[in-house]
Amino acid sequence: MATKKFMYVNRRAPYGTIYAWEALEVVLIGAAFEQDVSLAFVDDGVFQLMKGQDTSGIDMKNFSPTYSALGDYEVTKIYVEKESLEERGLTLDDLQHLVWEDEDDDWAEKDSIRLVSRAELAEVFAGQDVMFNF
Amino acid sequence: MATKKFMYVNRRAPYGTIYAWEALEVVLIGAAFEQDVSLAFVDDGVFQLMKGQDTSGIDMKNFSPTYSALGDYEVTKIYVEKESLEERGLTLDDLQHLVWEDEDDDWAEKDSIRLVSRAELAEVFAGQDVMFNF
Amino acid sequence: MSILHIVNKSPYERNSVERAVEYLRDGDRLLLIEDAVYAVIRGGKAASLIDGRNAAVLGPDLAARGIAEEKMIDGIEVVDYAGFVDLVEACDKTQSWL
Amino acid sequence: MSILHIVNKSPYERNSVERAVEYLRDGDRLLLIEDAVYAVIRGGKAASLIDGRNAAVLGPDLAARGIAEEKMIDGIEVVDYAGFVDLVEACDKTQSWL
Amino acid sequence: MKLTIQVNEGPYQHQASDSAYHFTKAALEKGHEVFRVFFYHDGVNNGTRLTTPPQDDRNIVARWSELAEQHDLDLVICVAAAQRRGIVDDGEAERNGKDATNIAPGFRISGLGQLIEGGIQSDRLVVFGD
Amino acid sequence: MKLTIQVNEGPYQHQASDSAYHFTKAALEKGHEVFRVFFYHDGVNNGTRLTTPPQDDRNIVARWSELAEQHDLDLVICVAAAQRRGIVDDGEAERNGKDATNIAPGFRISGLGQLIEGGIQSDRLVVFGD
Repeated sequence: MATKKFMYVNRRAPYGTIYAWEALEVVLIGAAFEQDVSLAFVDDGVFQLMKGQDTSGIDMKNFSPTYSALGDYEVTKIYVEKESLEERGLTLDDLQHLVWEDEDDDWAEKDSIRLVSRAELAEVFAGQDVMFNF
Repeated sequence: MATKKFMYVNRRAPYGTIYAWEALEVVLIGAAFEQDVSLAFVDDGVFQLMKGQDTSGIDMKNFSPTYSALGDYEVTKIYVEKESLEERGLTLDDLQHLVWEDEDDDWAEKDSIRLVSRAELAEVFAGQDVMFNF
Repeated sequence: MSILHIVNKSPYERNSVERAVEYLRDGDRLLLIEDAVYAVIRGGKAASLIDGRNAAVLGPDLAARGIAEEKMIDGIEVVDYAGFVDLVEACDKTQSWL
Repeated sequence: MSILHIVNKSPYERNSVERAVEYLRDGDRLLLIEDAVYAVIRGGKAASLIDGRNAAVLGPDLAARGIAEEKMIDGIEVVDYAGFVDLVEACDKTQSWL
Repeated sequence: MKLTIQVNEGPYQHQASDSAYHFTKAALEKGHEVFRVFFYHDGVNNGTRLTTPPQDDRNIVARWSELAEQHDLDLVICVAAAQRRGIVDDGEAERNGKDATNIAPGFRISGLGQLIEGGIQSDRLVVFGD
Repeated sequence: MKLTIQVNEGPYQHQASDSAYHFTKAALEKGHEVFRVFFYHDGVNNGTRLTTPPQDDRNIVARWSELAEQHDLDLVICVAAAQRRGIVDDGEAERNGKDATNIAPGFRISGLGQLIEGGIQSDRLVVFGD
């Protein structure tokens, strides 16, 4: 069976609800299936990637370091919607710097995050086979 | 112990979630406790009172007739927020006509619904002892 | 490849109808179910979001909420659950704006 | 009688911060917890909703979400859970904008 | 067409499970194949046999069980989500030292890979949630 | 001050139960009286002993049970909401013909009147939900 293009769409903030974390669990498990995987962070989903999360005061598991492991799982296409970021007063500097190592390019470290406009992301969506929503 | 002023605040549409129905169950049980009870319908809560609800196609219990029984439970102060109604393209004619019978006035039938502005309802809230939220 | 955009939340409470419409491309369809059906009420502020977008709405959810046909804006296709299935088949994939 | 208005939803997803602020009267307080704390981010569109309204925000929820003090608009009181309890005591009642 | 259905919310609180049920039933009646119904997040709570809904209301859990029996449906509850929420079958009870089970007939507990497989094997994935 | 706390959502899916727990704990530490914690809607799912959360995460149900034991807290689960969602104690199991129970230590199932009473008897009602 041919490889499918999987898009995981993340539109929720972390911690207030569990969707962000349980969505990430699907991505990690899904990585073993060797499909063509992308993640999109839209609306409050962009908050998932905020730097400096410290959950000790609410006694919940801080799962934000897991995003930086996505590169090791060969999840290297991470789309962040520009309009959502700007509306929230954020820039890419507020988000974690996610990278992956390209084995076809002498293990050069490359950026995983692709800052795209709403219109561009809609076009990316159009090219997918399956959309996952949480 | 003195009677308390209870305000039940309804801000959710019916059927999409159960909050509207389970809130109404609290009001019905609470009626036996002889407190000074009011209900407020704000935001999507105004949709709870829409006329002509027919749930046969979604196989859920149609609880909208229960609102018309509130008068019999001596729940006679039902505040509907004007701004919420207008924003949704509705008028009082779209809502059920809720009434109660005034035993101090020869059982005259009186309107239960009080159409109030946001500012007026804020003032009503200020006069309450306990706010119930669902 | 075409997308069936499914929205189930009231446009007066959340931003999902608005966002789904912004992601709608030529050939895509928009389906309003559950509390999202409130978007079709004529004279409601949210109606402008979906007006002219060839939206479909789930009839059983409309009826449950007491929204009669004459309360609706024009140009909305009313479907039942079988029609929902047909829309899923007609588009290449679905995107639920939860 | 004064009200502590408690909001727990992101102002970018739902209308509850906006509505709570509209119901805020002299002597009332506004407390942002859980995902509502995103309203305090300087430069965010929602910040104007709460600017100058003497809002309080739950510190543990801020920290969890990575919102450092320098990212916040001015005039926001940061409280811990004990401070949350104090606010409940200081007001005559609470209203949770769920 | 071959379908996988995902349900993200529990019974009664949200309409998601109702909508998913009516959609699934309509798809089956039209002769489509339902590869799997995957219950994730609070959706796992659809699989408890301990509910006793009011007499005048629908029985959401029993309705899924009956549909599964009639059409040989594969109703899969995510194990990780189920452990957090307390949905337990015999195997889980033994593994985690629980003194009772609550899983309803027709449901089985399995891993997240079952959802991914649904995405790969099916023509459409349709998600119902909050 | 005397407090009643209402919890409208289940464990893990929403932060409501976490926030309610930390608030309740802080109130007790300050010497306030907690008249009752009332679990309504999906909040009743906080009262199942069948959960097995991951080792590196908090155990929401056990945390409530422990707080109840330490402070003699009254943790009340609404019976009508519990019947819809499948939270069962011995009495409910017998009444509704269920073959298992899942209620956690320190919780009891009772009627909605317990919430109303909380509103009457307490100085403040604080509601945590979605």
